[in-house]
Amino acid sequence: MLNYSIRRLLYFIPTLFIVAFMVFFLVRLIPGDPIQVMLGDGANPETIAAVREKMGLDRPLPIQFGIWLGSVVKGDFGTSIQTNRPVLQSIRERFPVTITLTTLALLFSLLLSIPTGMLAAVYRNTGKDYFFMLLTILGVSAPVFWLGLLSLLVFSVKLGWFPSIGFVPIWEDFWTGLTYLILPAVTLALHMAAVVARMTRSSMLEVLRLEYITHARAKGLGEGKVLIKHALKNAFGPTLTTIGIQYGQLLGGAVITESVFSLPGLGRYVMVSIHARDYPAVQGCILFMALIYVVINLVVDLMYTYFDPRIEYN
Amino acid sequence: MDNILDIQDLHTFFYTPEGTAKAVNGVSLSLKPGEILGLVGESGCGKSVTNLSVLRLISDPPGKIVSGKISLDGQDLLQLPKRDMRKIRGDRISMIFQEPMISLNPAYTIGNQLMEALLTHRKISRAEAVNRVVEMLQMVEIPSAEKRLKDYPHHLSGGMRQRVMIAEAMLLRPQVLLADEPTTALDVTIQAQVLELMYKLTEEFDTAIILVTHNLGIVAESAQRVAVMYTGRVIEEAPVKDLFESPRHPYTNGLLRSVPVPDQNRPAGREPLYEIEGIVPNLFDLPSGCSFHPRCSRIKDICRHEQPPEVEVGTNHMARCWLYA
Amino acid sequence: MKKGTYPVFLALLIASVILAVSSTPLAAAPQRGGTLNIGINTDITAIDPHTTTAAITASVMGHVYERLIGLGENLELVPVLAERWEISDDNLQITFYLRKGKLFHNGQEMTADDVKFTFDRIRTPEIKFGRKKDFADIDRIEVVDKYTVRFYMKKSNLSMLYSMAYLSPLVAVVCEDEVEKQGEKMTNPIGTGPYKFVEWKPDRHILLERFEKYVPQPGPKNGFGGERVAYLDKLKFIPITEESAATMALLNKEVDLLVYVPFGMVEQFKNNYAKKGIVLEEKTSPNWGEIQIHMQKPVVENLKFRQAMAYAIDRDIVLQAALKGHGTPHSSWVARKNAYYTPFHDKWYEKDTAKAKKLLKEAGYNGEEVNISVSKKYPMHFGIAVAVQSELQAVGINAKLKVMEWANLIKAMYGNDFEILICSHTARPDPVTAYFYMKLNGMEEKYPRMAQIKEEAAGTLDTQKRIALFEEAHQMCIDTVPSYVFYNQNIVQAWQDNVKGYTIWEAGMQRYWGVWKEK
Amino acid sequence: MFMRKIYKNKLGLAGFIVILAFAMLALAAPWVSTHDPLKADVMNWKAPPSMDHFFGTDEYGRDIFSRVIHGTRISMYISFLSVLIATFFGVSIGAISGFYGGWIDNIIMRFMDAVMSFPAILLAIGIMAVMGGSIYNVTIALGFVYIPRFARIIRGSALSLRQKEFVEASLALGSSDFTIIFRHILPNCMAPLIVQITLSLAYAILAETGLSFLGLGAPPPAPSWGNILSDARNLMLDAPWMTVFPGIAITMCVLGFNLLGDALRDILDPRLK
Repeated sequence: MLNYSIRRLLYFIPTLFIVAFMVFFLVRLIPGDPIQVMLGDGANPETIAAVREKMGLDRPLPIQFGIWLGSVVKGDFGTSIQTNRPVLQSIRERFPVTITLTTLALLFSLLLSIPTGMLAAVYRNTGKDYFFMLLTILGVSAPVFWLGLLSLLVFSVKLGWFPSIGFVPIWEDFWTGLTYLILPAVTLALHMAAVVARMTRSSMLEVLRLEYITHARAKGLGEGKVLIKHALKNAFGPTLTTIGIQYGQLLGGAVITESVFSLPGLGRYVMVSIHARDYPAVQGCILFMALIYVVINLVVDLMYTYFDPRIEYN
Repeated sequence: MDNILDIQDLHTFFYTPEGTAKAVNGVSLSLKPGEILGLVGESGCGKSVTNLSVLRLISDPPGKIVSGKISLDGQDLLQLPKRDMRKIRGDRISMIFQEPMISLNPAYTIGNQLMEALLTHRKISRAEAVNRVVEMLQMVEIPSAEKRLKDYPHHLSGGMRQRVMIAEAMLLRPQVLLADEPTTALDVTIQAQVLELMYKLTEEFDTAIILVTHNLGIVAESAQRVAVMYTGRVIEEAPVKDLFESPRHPYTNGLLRSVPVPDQNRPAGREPLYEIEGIVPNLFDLPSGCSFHPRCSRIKDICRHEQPPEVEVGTNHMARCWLYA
Repeated sequence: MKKGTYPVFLALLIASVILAVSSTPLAAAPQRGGTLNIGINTDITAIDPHTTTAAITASVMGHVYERLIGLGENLELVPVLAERWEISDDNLQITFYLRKGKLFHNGQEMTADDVKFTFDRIRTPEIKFGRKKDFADIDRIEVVDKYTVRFYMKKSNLSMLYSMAYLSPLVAVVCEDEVEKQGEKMTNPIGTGPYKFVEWKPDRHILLERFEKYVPQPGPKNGFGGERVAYLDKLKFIPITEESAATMALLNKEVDLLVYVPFGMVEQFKNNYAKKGIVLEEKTSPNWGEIQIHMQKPVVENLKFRQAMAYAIDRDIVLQAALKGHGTPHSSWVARKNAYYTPFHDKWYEKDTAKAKKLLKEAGYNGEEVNISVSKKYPMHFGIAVAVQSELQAVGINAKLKVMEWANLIKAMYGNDFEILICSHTARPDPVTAYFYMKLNGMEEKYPRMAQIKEEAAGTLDTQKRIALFEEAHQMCIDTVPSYVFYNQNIVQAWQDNVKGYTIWEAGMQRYWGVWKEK
Repeated sequence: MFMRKIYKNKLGLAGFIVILAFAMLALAAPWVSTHDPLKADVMNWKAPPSMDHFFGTDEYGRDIFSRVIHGTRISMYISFLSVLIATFFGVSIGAISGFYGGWIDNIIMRFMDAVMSFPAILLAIGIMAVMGGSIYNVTIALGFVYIPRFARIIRGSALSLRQKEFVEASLALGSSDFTIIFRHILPNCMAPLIVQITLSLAYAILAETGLSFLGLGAPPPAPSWGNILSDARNLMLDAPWMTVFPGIAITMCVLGFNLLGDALRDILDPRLK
């Protein structure tokens, strides 16, 4: 197992290198001058040149890439041009917000999608199936920010159940923190839930036809046990892969959700940094988000073996 | 002795967009304790569906047991509430599946799956369950049984897996064992061993078996009685010896003639194996009258229009054919 | 907004101002305590005030730091940390006499060394101070004694005083020891203001706390000057990017005050939210919106074409599209509220479609495409663009919108890469800094007199001389149409009715001294 | 047979009809719309729905109904063209990768992995920031982002099909690689491909709205659905109609694609038979 994990990790190194390469050059291709944006009106060319030099922005791109990659490997993501703070510090502050938001969204979406997907499969092609699937697909069909604003309007302003803005870390005050996160997490979760529900439905359908399910029933097991223990665990493998891939959607969705719900996460930071052409911040953030995504998928790969022990690691 | 299992006039249909498939269309069978009944026929003739009907495992939709009666020790299974039916499955009636490769859940260990039925039906501790499972695995001659408990199905060979299946089926000492082609997927050498094992266990526990197979050799060796099915009906039923020696129904006759017999030593120029002409008819569109008539070599006019009745053609020997009516 | 509605609007405005003013003395005595939650529309960008030009940083940090001299209510220069200042006859020596006993939040007394350090710091290349060139004429700074500091100038530049007092970037007097200690990456800003810095959780909040040892200076509250009393225990600034979410937060009483009410929502606030105990205030600021017309690009370089443009546009339409009417039409770079404003600055073109078409013909215009560069960062910019485009199209000018990101617009603006560009500016107390933009559209190159006017005005603080110069500048603008100024923009803010003592300052900076929350 | 199955799948049929309706609307936009979608009438802003303006007017007095109708065109254009780009490149790359295998496959797939490592919308944001806002660029950015998904599907099928007898036989008979890819491999991936296409069409429409919200979509005043909705959101408390109608249009259309995609999956996926 350990061996396998290490090999998977090594396998990700070239991918990560390409990711870093893409991040760097993509960001540098963005037109606009960070120094100009930062200094605004009164900046004279000499000031701009001095700041550029200080930031190392005057060197050839490949050299800048080398320097950046070298320090990133050492855990130094550079200093934000705009705030003059270490990018890693900003990431460290914001990462927990995004990760709690997305994890909570993941949780909500699984709570929503697995049962619906399962029931839809069991009641395949009946009214119940249609109802469940329509319900989840509706969630994926509306634009996130609109859904977010509507839910704020209804649940926060009209009903007063949740606060409309702000953030309290759940590790500081769990229940209060949760009230700030529920609306954004549910909004974010809806998108993923639909996809996962569909995947669960189709892999359940596939599994339910298999002989070991009949076998399990022939043993006299209750239908619940047959569905959950025997069918779901097997159906979960493909679903899990989808979840891994969908996690990227969550991270992407966080960019929007965090703006709508005023959450101080990575997504909002990325957008602010892109608009300010804050190269080190954008590079650091996107690389970090890609890294999270890759790690999540690695975890998913490893978890897969639990659901499908046939995958051998040799 | 009373019948342990009695199937009367069972009809199981499948309702699909293409039409209604009458997979089992009036089957009656009975089984005495400890008896082995061979159920033979070409694929698609309704053997497996009959078995699944006994356990009420026909998936609904599209399948449905339309009518009939299935009594286990005098109790009508089709009238039982679902919950009581579940108590019978795996306990009083168990089943062995055709493909050991796909009938075990790949996601759980052998031990886990073996103990499941035991823990569901018997109030015993885990430790005790483990003991009984190990004991049973030893009985089916699985080496180092204890270690195997932690193995996943994919760690075992096909033969081993089928032994596990048999062990599981016999673990609760069922009154009836439904064995659906239990050896088809196995190598010939293993086949014999596995069958031997089944007989040994039935003798020990007095379990009755419905042995579904298309392999007449196996039936000849092991069953006491044989029922031949064709398009959802039993067309001939007889003690094994009678059937093999004097098959009455043209279909049975054909079946038997299509089996190579090794001791007939005809080196060159030997007569080619018999082949029943035509194909098994489409279940959605059965021929009128006797459904075998388009392929029958001894067809009479009435065969085209009317169903043949059951005819007593010998002691305990029944055939559905106009030849004898 | 049509001409007719404008007086009504003005009346409303006056009424609201009177209301705001009259309510203050009537209210009960100020109460100490409580936290004021303030919804701001964007987060501060840095806590080191010298390193950013973002107005929001200056506004928030304006409670933590103080300037040497500041702007008063009417954008005049007022003393803050400097009690008074003297200018030598040749304008080359400026001496500041500091207030005694001013304490930094770390307990240290503010002295001339700190002032010298501050102005040396913003002039070093290492510090990304945005308006270095405004201080480029300083030769050296001398600490005369503990409370006296003297600036020696290379040449006469009294505009520099306005730059010191300027709203943003905040030329904060910082504590030398503290900055040396914390290094270049400031983490704990130490100032002399009525509030001290507690924490900045980016995109979550900035928290300030009353500085108990703050001694307010005498005199009535006046802009950044006068008496500054901190009644509130804490100030919590909460950045909310989504406008609707910000309004909802106010309705939910999650914020006490909203510094930016979208213009489109004003009626809704007045008609419905007022019943829920939300107070709305609206004041015309010296901020303005305009288009820059490049004088050296094809088509627009033709004076007749530019004049045709000026005749083609109805500024009321622009005002409506950009601000939903919440502004005052205005034509000049010298704002109505400016000390150097005279009615002369109201002179401008009136819409005249026939004249516009005639001029176009004379200019030999043949339907060439003219691009209007605009960013979507500020909704009002886009509003101007929509209105200007439709007005220009109406007289037959083939105007196209070129919508780009803010960063790209800035680049185009400074990179001579536009034909018509839409921008807006915050208050420029010193019009010299406003006319700076004439450098960007080729005006100065084509009409060098503009540069001379700026130079001359920078060299004097004599009001009459300056007024004459700026009138000349405006006449040049009328003659050459390097830009089209549309309006002075209103500032609209709203708060819960238990927030007392707050009033909008037209300069656009928020001030929470003298503000309290009724329990 | 196929149409009958679609017909039997009620939700799928509903989706199909919705898509058909939107497609027709897109084609007929200039005739259906009642006003010029770009014509500003700033004095008549924020007008509620009426007989003259079915969906009311927006903050610049533009007719929302006409904008939504024309938006159908833009959104359909972006969605179909971006999926076409993704399909074309994804299929080619996937087929080459899976068919040739070896180091070609390795390099291509590492690259695809890298692209997949970015949350799709984030990558699209980056590309938009580089290329600047225009309808074409939105199309290209979204197309690029979705390439790996298609490549993976095709590659998987190509890899397994390559071992199949009929492909080997075809190879032995001297068919060109190109012929084999197009005659044998592609037809065998049609089912997952079609499903992926319909679902991507839905994604693309939503992604466009997301980009507009972030200020990196098609540049205004183009009446793309994303623009209409995200421009109106700041006035949603005051003038709900500004968001409700475009919001419903987007949701309906995406729902249509999703329902159709799901139905196709049920119908085409042989494993679910």
